[in-house]
Amino acid sequence: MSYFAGIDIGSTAIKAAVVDQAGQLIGTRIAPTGSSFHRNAMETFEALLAQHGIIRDEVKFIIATGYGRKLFKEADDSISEITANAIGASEAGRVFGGVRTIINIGGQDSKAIQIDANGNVNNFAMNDKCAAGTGRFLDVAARNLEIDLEELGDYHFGGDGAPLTINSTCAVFAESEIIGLLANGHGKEEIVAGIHYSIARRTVRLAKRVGIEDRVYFDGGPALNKGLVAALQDELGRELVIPEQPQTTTAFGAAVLARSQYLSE
Amino acid sequence: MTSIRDAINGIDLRRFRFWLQLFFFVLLVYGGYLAINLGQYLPTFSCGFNNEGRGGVCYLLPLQHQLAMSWGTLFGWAGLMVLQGFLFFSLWFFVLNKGWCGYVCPLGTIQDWITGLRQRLGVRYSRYTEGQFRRLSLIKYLLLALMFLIPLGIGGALLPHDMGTPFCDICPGRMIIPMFTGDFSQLTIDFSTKTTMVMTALGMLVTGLFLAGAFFKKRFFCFFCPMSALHYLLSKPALLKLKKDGNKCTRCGDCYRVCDMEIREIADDVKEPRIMQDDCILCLKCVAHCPEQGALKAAFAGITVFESTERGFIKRMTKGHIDEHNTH
Amino acid sequence: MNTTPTEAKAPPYNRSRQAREAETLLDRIEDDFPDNPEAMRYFYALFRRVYCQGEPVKHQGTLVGTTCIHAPEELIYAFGATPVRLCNGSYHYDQIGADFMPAKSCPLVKATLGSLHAKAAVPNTAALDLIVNPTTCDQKTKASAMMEAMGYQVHDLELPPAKESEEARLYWQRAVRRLALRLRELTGRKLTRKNLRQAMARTARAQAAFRTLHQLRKTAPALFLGKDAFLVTNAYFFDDLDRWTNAVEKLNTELLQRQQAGFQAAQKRAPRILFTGSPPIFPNLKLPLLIEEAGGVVVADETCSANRMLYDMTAVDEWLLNDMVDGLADRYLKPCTCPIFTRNDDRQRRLLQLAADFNVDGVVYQAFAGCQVYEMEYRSIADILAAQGIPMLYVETDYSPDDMGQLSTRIEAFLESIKTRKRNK
Amino acid sequence: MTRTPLPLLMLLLCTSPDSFAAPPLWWSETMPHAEHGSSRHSHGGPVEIRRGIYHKNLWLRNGEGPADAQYLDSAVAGKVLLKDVKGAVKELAGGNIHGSYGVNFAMPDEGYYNLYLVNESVTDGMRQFNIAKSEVLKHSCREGHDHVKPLMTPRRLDTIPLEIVRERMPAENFHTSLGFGDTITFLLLYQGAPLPGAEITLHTAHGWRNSTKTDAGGRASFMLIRDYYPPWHEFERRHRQDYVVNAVHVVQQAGTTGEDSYTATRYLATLNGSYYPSSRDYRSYAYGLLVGIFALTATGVGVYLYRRRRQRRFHEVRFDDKH
Repeated sequence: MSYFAGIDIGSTAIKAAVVDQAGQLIGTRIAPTGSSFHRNAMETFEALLAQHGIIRDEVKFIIATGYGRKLFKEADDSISEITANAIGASEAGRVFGGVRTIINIGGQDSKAIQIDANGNVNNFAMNDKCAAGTGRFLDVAARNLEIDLEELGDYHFGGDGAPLTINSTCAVFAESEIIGLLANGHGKEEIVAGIHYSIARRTVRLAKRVGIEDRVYFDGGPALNKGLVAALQDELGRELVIPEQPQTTTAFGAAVLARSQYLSE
Repeated sequence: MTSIRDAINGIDLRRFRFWLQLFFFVLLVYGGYLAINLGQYLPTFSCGFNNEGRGGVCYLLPLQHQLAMSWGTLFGWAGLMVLQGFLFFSLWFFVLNKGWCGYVCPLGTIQDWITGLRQRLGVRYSRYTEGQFRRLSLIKYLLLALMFLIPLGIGGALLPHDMGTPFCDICPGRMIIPMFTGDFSQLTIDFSTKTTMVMTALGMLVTGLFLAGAFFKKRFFCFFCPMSALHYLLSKPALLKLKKDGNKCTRCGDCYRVCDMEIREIADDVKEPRIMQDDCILCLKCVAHCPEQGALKAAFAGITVFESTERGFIKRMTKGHIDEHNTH
Repeated sequence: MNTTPTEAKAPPYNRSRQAREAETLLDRIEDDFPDNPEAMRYFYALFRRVYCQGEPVKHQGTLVGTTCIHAPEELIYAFGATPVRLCNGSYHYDQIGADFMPAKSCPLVKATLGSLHAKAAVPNTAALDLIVNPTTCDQKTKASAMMEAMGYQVHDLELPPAKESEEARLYWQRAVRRLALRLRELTGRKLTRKNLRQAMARTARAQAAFRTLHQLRKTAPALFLGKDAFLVTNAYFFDDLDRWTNAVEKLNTELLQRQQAGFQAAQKRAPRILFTGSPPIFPNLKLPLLIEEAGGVVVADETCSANRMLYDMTAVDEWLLNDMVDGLADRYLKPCTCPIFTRNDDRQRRLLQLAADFNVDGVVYQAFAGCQVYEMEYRSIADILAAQGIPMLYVETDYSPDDMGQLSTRIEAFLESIKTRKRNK
Repeated sequence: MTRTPLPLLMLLLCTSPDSFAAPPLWWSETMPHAEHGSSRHSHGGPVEIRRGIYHKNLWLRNGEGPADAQYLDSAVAGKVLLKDVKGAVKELAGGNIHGSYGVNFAMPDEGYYNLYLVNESVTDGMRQFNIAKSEVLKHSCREGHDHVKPLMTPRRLDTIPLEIVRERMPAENFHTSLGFGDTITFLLLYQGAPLPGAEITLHTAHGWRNSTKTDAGGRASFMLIRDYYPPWHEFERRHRQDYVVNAVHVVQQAGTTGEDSYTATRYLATLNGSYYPSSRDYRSYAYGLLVGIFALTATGVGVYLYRRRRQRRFHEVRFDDKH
C-alpha cells in the first residue's frame, strides 16, 4: 500500500494530509506552527501517519507548501499554496458539483483564486503585505473583545440592530477603534458583526479583481466562523461552498498533487 | 538570397537616390541629343519646351493642348484620342507610382540639388505649421481643376485662345528646365497680348518663388504640383506601393522628421497599411530612416523591394555620423 | 536637512548598510545561478567596485546628474560633460528619503532624493555640477525644489504631459534647446556640429550594442538570464559610455557563440516572462530575481531602466545643429512609453509586440507603491493582455525586503499556472 | 541680300519691256470676306477639320500683291494640279467657296502639299503662261515630330515650266513661322533647271515690294520687313500677313499652239506664303528677369520675417479679437 502526503506550513498552523493510491483522503492533522516550525511540521506529519497506522516508507511522495515549504527538507517537492489550494479546492469541490472561484483567508493573507474545470489557476489576487482582512485581524479583534476565536460566530448573530462599520482596514488601527467603540458602550455583538463585514468587504473586493464564477469555495481557518461566512455571503450575494475541514484544503491539494506527480513519473 | 536582401536594405539611400535622379535627369533633359524619345505621355515634368534636349514630354502639355480643342472635336472623334493619351499616361504612372516624383521628376531633382546647396551653406530648413500645411496641400487640387477647366473654356470659346496651356505658362519647369540646355528664351514676358503678358509675368513670379522657396523648404514646389494631385487620383492600383505595419511601429516619429513633404500620417497612423498620402513623393527616405524591422516597406507588385531594417538603419546612421559632407 | 544622519561618524563605506545591501544582492546574482556569461564578470566587478567599495564614478568634465530617461544625454556629452542617471534603487536610501518625504510617495523618488541627501551616496554624487530634472511625474516634478534646497543646481527640463500633438513636440523641442543654453552657461563651451555628431555617434554605438543584446534575448531557450540584462542596463546609468559599449559588445559575441553552441541558460519549459512597469534599479532587482529563482526567465522588458532607456534611436536627415537637436528631442519624446503621458496606447502596442516577438508566456507588471501612473494603467494593460490570452501578474511593491516571502508565493503560483497552461497546450 | 533703293527700283520696273502685261494670278489662304469668321489655326495657316481630316481652302486672286489683288468670282481656264505628300499628282476642280473662286482639298498626311494652277493663253503673238503655286503644310503635333523631319525638304513638279521654290531656312521645322527680319530665299526653276538672271519680285501685305534678279544658281533672297504697327494693346502675335513672289521669264521663240501662233512665250510664276511678327517684337527678357528677381527677394524676405516670428515664443497661436 502506498500513500502520498501534503504538508501545508502556514503562518499560524501546520496542516498535513494523506491520500491513498486512489486519491482518497485518508486523514488530516492540524497543529500550531509555533516558533520552530520545522520540528512541529515533522511531528504533525508523523503523528498523522501514526494515527492512521501508516509506515513512513509507505509514503511515496511528499509535497510541501505554505510559507515554510522551502525549509521543509523532507519534502520531495514544494509548491505554492495558491496552486495547492486550487487543486485541493477543485478536488474537494467535486462533491458540491465543482467550483471555479476560491476565497481563502489565511493567518496573514487572504487570496482569491479563479480556476478552470481541471483545477488550473486562471487568475488570482492576494492582499498586499498587510494583515487587514486576514485571520490575524480576527485574532486581534477577539483578543480585544476578550472572547475566543471560536465564539466570534455566535456573537455575530447575537446582536440586535445593524452591525457597526469598522472603518480602519489596518489590524493595528482597528484595535484602537474597537477599544473606542467598547468605550462608547457598543455591544460586542454589533462590533463583531462590524468586524466580519469589514473583512468581508475587503475579501469581496479582492475576489472581484479575479472575477467571480459560479460556485465560490471558501476555505482557510476563518471559514469555520459562521458569522464571517454569513457576512461574506451577504456581500457576495451568493451561496458559499464550505468544506467540513476548511483549513486542510491546501494540504489536501498538495497531497493530491504529490500523488499525481508520483504516478506521472 | 537573404544576403542580397540585406545588401539592398542596408543601401545608402541618399547616394543611391542622388545617382538615380541624376541618371533620369540626364535622360529626360538631355536625352533628345541622344535621340531618346519616350513619347509625350510621361507622368513627370520632362518639359516639352526644352525642345532639343527633352527625352520625352510631360503629359500636362499635350493634355492641355488636347483639352483646348473646340468642343465639337473634343467630344467627337478626338475624345478617343484624349482618352488614349490618358491611358498611356496611366500605364507609365502605374509602373513607378509616385516614384516618378521622388526619383524621376527633373524639377524635383533640381529642388533636391538646391536643398543640397542649402545644406552646404548650413542654413536650416523651414517647416510649415500644421494649419498652414493643411491649407497649402489643397492648392494643388485647385491648380489641377484650373488646368482642366481653362483649356476646356478655350475649347468652348469662353476664354481667349492665347491662354493656350495655362499651367505650362506658370510652371517653373518651363523656364528652368530649358535653361539646362542653354535655352533661356522662356525667361521672358510675352507682351503679345494682355493675357499672355499676365500669364508669363505670373510664370516668372512662380519661378522666382520656386527658386527661393526650394532653398528654404525641402521639395517646396511639390506641395502645389497638380501632377502630384493627378497622380494621387490614380495611385491606388499602381504597382509600386508604400506599406506600413502598424504593430511594429513605435511611433518614434523618425520617418516624419526626415520626410520632405512633412507627412505626419507616416508616423502617427498605425491602422492603415497603405500609408501613402497625396503629398507623398515615394522617395523612401522614411523607410531608410525607420529602425524597426519591417515596419515600413516598399513593395513592387506585392514583392518587397526595400524594407526598413534595424541593421540597415544603424549602418546608414553611423555613416551619417562619420562622413563630414553629408549632402549626397 | 543640510546635515545628514550618515555624516555622523559614518562607518567606512564598505561596512555601510547600502554596501551590504548591494553585496548580498550581487552574491545572489552571481552565486545562485550556475552559468553566468564570462563577459558578465566585468559588470559584477563594476558594481562591486562602485556599490560595495564606494569607488567614485569616473567622469571627464562637469558631472551632470539626470533623474529620468528624458534628459538628452547626447547634448550633455556634446558639451564635454558626463551624464549620470541618479534614479536609485537602494532600500537604505529609500529609508533616508522617508525621513523628509511622505511615506506614501514612490520609493524610487524617495531613494533618489535620499541618496542626494546622503552626501556619501553611490553612484558618488558629491561632485554633481547640475541636475537635469525632467518634469515627468508629479513626484519628480516636486523633487526639483527639494534638490535645490539640498544645495544642488537644478534645471527643470519641461516635458509636455501629452506627446501626440504637434504643439507638444514643438514645446519639447524648445525645452531641449533651452537645456542646451543652460549647458553652455554651465560648461562655457560652444555646441558645435562636430561635438554633437561625435556625441551622437557614441550613444548610437551604445544603443546598437544594446539592440543586438535585445535581439539575442529572442532565442529560446534563453541564452542568458534577465537579471544579468538588468545589471547591464543599470550599469549604463553611471559607467563610462565607451567602456560600457565595449563590455556589451564582448557580451554579445559570447552570447552569439552560445547561440551557435546551442547553449541553454534555462530549461526549455521555463516560462518566458515580459517584465513591465516600475523599473528594477540596482540594488532593487527583487522581482526579476524572484522570477528567475522560481524557474522563470525574464526575456524582455518594458521599463525605463532598460529597454525604454536605450532602445529607440535617433534619426537625422540633415547633419546641421538645428536638425540634430530637434531629432534628439523627438527621440526622447515621441517613442517614449512612460505612463505619465495622457494616452498609453503606444505602451499597449509596444507590450503586445514584445510579447509576440519574444514569444512570451506571461507578463509581470511591477508597480511601486506610490507610483500612481503605473497603478492606474494596470487595468488597461491587463485588459489588452487578457484579450490576447497572455496572463499577467500585477505586483504592487516597494524597496523593502519584507514582502519577499509573500511575493515568491505569488510569483511561483503564477509560474506554476503558466506551466500548466503550457502543458495543456 | 542686296536691297535696291526704291526710286531706282521704280525706274527699273518702268523700263522693263513687259511692265504692262496682265497682272499675275496667285493663290491666297486668306478668306475673301473677313466676316466669315476664323477657322482653326494650325501650323501652316488656317485649316478646316472635317471628321479629323484637315482641309485647306485656297482662293485664286489676281493682282500684283496682297494689298491690291481681287478675288475672282469665276474659274479661269487651265489645270489645277495638286501634288500631295506621297508625290501623287491629281487634278482638282475649283469652285465657289465663300462667294469666290477657290479650291478645297483634303490633307490626310503630314507634310507639304503643292497646289498649282497652270493657265495658258495667246494674245497678239505672245504666248502667256500664268503659273500660280502654293505650298501648304499640314502638321499636327499629335502625330509626333520625328517621322516628319525628312518631309521638310521642298518638293517640286517638273512638268511645270517655271516654278518658284522657297528654300528652307536653317533649322526650319514644321513649327517655324517666318517673321519680320527673316531672310527667305527662293529658287527659280525653268523646265526643272535653275534659271539665272530672271526678274523676281516680292510683294508684302501692305503693298511694299522689292525686285531683284536671280543669281547664277537661280536663287534670290529677300528680307521680310516689319510693316505691322498696331497700338501695343492690339498687338496680335498671330497676326498673319500674306506675301507673294512672282517671277517673269520671256523666251523669244516662235511656235504654235492649236491654231494660233506666237513669236515669244512669257512665263509668269507666283508663289504665296505668309509671315508673322517676330518674337523679338513682343518678348522681353528684361522684364522677365526683373519679375523673377523681385519674386526671389520677396520670398526671401518673407521667409526671413516668418522665421523671426517663429522664433518669438508661442506666436503660432493667433486669437481673433474681432468676435
